[in-house]
Amino acid sequence: MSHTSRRAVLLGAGALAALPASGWSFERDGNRKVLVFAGNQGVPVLDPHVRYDWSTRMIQQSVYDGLLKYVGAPPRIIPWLAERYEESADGLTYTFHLVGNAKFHNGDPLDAEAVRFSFERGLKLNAGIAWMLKDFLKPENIVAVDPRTVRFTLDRPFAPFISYVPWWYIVNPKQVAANTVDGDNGRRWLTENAAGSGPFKLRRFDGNTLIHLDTVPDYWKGWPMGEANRLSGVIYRLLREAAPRRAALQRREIDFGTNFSPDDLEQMARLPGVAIENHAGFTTFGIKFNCQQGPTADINLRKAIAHAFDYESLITIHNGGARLMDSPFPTGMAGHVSVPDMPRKDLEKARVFLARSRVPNGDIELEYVHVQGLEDARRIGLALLDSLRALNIRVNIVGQPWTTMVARGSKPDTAPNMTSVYVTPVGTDPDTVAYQYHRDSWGLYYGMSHYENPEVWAMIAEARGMVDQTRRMAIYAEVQRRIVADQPELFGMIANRTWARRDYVKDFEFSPIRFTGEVDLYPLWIQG
Amino acid sequence: MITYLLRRAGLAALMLFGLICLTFIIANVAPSDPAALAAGPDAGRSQIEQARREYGLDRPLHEQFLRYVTDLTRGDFGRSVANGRPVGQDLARYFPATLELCLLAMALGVLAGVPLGMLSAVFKDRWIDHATRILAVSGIALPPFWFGLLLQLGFATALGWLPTSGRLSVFTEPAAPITGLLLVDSLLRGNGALFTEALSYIILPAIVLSLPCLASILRVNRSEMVEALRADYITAARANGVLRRRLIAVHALKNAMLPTLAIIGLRWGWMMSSTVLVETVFDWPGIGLYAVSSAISGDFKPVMGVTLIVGLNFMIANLVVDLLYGTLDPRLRDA
Amino acid sequence: MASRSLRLAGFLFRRSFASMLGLTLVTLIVALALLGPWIVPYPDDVAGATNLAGKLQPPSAAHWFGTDEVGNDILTRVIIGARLSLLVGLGITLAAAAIGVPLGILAGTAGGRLREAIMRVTDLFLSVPGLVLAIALVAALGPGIANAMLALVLVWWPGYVRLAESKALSIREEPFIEAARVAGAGRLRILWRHVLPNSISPLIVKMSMDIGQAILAVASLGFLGLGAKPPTPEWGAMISIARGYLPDWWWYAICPGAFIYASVLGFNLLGDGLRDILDPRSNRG
Amino acid sequence: MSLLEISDYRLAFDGFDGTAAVLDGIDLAVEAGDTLGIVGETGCGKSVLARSLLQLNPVPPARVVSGRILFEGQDLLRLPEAGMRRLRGRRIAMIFQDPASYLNPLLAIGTQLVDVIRGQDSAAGGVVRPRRAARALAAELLAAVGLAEPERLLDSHPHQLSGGMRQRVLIAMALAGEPRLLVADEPTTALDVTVQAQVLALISRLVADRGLTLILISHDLGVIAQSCARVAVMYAGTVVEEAPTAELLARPLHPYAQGLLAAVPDLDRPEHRPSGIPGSIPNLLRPPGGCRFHPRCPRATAECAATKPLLRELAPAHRVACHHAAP
Repeated sequence: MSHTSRRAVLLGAGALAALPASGWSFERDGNRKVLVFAGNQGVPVLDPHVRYDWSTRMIQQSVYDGLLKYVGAPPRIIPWLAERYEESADGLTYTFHLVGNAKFHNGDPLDAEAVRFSFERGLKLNAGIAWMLKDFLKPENIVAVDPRTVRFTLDRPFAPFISYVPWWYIVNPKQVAANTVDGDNGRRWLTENAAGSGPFKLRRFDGNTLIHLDTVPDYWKGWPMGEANRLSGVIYRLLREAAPRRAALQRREIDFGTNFSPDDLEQMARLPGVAIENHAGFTTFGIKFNCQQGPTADINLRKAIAHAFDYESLITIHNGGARLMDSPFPTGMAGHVSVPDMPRKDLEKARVFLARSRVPNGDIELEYVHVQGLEDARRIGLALLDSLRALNIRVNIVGQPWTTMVARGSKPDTAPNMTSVYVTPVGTDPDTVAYQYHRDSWGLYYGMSHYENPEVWAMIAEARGMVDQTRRMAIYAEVQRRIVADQPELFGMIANRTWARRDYVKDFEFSPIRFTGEVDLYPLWIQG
Repeated sequence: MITYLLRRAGLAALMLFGLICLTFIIANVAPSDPAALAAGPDAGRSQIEQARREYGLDRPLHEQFLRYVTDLTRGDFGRSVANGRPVGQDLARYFPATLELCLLAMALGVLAGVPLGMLSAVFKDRWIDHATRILAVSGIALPPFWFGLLLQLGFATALGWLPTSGRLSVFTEPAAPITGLLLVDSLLRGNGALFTEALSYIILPAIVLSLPCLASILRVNRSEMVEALRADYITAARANGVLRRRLIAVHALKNAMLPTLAIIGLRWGWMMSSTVLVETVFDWPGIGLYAVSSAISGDFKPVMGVTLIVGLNFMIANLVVDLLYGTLDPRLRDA
Repeated sequence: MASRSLRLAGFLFRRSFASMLGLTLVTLIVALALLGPWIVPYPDDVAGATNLAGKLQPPSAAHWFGTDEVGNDILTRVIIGARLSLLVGLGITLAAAAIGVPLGILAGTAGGRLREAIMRVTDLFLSVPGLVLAIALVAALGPGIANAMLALVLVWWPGYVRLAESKALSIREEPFIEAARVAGAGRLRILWRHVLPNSISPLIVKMSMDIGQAILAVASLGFLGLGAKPPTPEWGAMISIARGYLPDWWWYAICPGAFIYASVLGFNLLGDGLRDILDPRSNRG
Repeated sequence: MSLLEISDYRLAFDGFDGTAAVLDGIDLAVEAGDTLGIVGETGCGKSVLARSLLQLNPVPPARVVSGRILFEGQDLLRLPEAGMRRLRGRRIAMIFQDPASYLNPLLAIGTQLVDVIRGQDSAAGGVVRPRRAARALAAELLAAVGLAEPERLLDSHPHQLSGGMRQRVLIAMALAGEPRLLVADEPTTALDVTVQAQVLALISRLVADRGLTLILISHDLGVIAQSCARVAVMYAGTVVEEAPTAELLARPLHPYAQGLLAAVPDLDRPEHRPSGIPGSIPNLLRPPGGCRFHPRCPRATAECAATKPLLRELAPAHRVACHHAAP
């Protein structure tokens, strides 16, 4: 147990009352500092080949390394475990050359075999990240050519390949083998343990409460802030509710926090010593219509709704911290074009479309489903309800657990009339978003529209296998226009990514490719 | 007595089986797809199907039920689809926190409820009686989640005297549990600082949780004390000059304590159920929070496990109360 | 004699400060619920009108309890919320009694295997952790007031079986029942004419208290996000949302919570007072 | 000075329906060593009077309207509760009607006795004897009331004892503080006839051996005749006649006392059926004016309805409250 100035103050309740929010400091462990990060979501499964979401991946990125890494805004892919790679002209073969000095936390060297093993494991477990590559890459086609070279041979060209590689983390095959029970490929063990090479290693793991990471002193890649400023470690603390999270930041019990409401952030910006990070995001918000069944199968009704909705409310709800979507693709994604004539609130037009629909007088009730507990989605539902009153359409706002929503959305018969969905593209390649409108995505959460347009489907399928990037992008421009014209969803907005932190936390590096809330902990340090 | 106990235990087992059926039915009327949760957010259809097979969710319901029951007999509560961990393991991890919270809350409830009930009965119809009566009803009427928020607002946010939520400071790494109850463990290890820290975290949720139970105990104890104080044997003891404090604290109280004990047992069962709210407000890492977060994400095995544990706990509490009744009431002891 | 006992009841009731407080609170809440739509300042705000420009305003002359996150008047929503809470509380209690009382009387008068079966099932439901079960059920069926009520009725009825059964059992031994049986009255008639009226007093007391507890239970589910759907104004759901706006917008959470407290307090005090008069011997906590 | 002197004692009970004048001007004196029986129908106020001596009537609803109760020269009605506590058990002790309900069901006999003994010690202001000593005394007391195996009895609970044993335990308790005055409120009513006689004999023996003053309350003249030298007859909250027992039995002067005597079945003359008294006891919320017995009195006149008769000494030590009574 470490001696901590903060705990001493915490326990001396009297002293604490006398010194409101002063004399508090970041945690020290010896003369190094521990950074405390608070979020609202646990880390149920740490295994990098089984699960990812923002909090999980934040920890995974800290304890594991990938061949490549996403950094910066706009996001770039930089060499990491692989110092360079080559792509064959036919787009089928990728050869990665590893750095020579990478090693796992237990001292084992990180070699080509470890990379091969990890990709194979990811594909075989067929969970989490597997969907990204499994249709194009067979485990037997990954070859460790020599200890520092790995070669991947794809079944057919797949343009987004490189954009997914950074999310395939490398695990230590020896540790996995040592902890395999009943042939589970180490799955049970890796749920709460790590076998990585990343800048941090696990010290304490309770995915529902707290995760304590220690910095690796001799991290093979070194530390950008210099050895003197290197942290002792990072604590990820789960604080489910916003108010305690905010109070904790105010009282310097935490140094970095995420998932604050726009209103909270506005208030916190005024606090001395608190800095707000506010960056253009990459996560689209849309309301998916059920295009196959029910009233919304009627394109005129969809258009009517799209023109009746008060888009400004999306901005107001975020206190200005959002941009309206001008295409199905988020701004900043390769191939993104600004589609002209995106529907905006225009009641005249809305009424014209409504009149052409099968329910010219409205007088229907539509269900709007959002994930239970998502406050913004609920408020947007209220704005939608208010907007559609002008068309004499009632809205039934329903919050449902994720599983129920997904289960309902899996079939056109049960999919709600309207479902609010946030989508964060996992890679920068346009296919990541475009494929959501393909027939193959029907029934998955981003495919709840059950959007049908065979021409568009064909274009999407063609584009993902193309090597010529210019032609590819031209196709995507057309795809975006066609999708907007078909209005399978109400294209909403892209909210800013926001965090609040103490101002002594230095070198935060934003990258929109990370999930909402997710932070790259590697460059962070504490000054003072 | 032995046959009676056996009969009771048999009934409890039967009821436990009923409870298992009930939770199983509820978990399966859900239109949700646990396999989707198991497979993760961006999972494709083949991955969802694979998860379904892995968790045996593709089997017919009666087969799933049979498997669940046979697993239960081995102490296996099934696996959570959210993290794939055995629910039993998680229950073992979170139950001590809930137990500690409930024990402290119950201690507060009894330690405050019984004396207040006595006071109220002794000063019946005086202002102190009216005041405790309003307090008692308030204890039942105050929404625990709201009251918890108010306490947080006052003692944690505004005054800064106590931490807002959680069970320990993030910097404290508790040693391996002995009992799992931090207050007890820290005392056993002679770690005063840890004890104070744990206490500072547990005190607000314990107060909120104790209120309804305090109120019930107070009410029952008051009315039983009033009854007892009116009883003939108290008049006789008084007429014979038994000391007043002994009269109230022993002669009357002992009689009032039997029904109070019954309510304590009943409340213990309810308390385990209402920790759900308190744990949610205070982010207390117990089985209540575990149940709510699992239920909201559609992960039912943990909810079933918690329901069973809480139901079992309720039955055990009832059994213990029965036993205590038997030992405390000499008339039953001989019967 | 009847008028005398009535006067006596009135006398005892008036003498108790707590009972009068309870009656006052209940009357106020009922009045607000009945008159709500005619007296609230912004009736539109409960139907889903949004006014994002005027969101989260502190209490003022225009908005006595401030506005919420979509600019609705909190006072308006809380007052209209009283209707829902009252209806739900009443509905749950009545439904639970409607299921529990006949079963209890049946168990108490029939005896034998039937009684054993009914009481065992009752015990089973009594041992179920109510809130956890309700949460599971609502999570399974989906949120909404109807499902919340269904879940709560499911955990609420056994109490009435217990009550009715014990009353029926005790009355069964009374000489006048014996007499009625000897006189050839049928079982149903005995139930109807003798057992039910004799169970009325404790029943009224229990129901009065249960309305309060049911209001609280629905609010609890609402707080966990399992209650009414937006934009329906429900107190617990309001607090649940307001919780995200603490501490800067504290009034948002204070007002609905105070209303829950006041109404549950009211019904409990009223029930307490009624019990002192109608059913002085019982004292279940 | 008498040991106990009650004068003009009026006690009312306040209730929802009004005030009941439960005791209406009681005048009684008891000398040290006296044995006084109080007889009357249920509800005549004799138990209330007995409890008044120890201030055991619950306040409210009880309310003292007027009068004095002098015990050893101290007015009990003006004595604060603390002072009263010093008297209870030590100077005045009481035994009760139904021994089953007057013993605490959950406490061992020993505990109850020890608490009484130690309570007395504490009230005396001296050293409170240790539990073990108190227990020894308790065993002695049990032996003194004729209970066998006192040691074993100390560890038993009331439900394990017979009615007669319980009454003996209660008597032992009353004796613990070596009181001067023993008030026995219907001590035998709840017991079997055979046990009744034993208990009465025990009381008489204890009174004689220990020089106690006894006030015995009963609705049964026979019981009083066995144990008391003097008897007072109560009717509706008033004492209507007071006389040496033999005198009263031979020559009752008050019409109510006469009726009461007539109601006793005479086993020697079976053809003499008890006649009883017509009518019922009055509602004390609205007691009849004048003599409270006049609505039921065969000899009532206008005077009886108008003025309340006072106790007059018509024969030596024989006092009657009746306008028409004559020696």
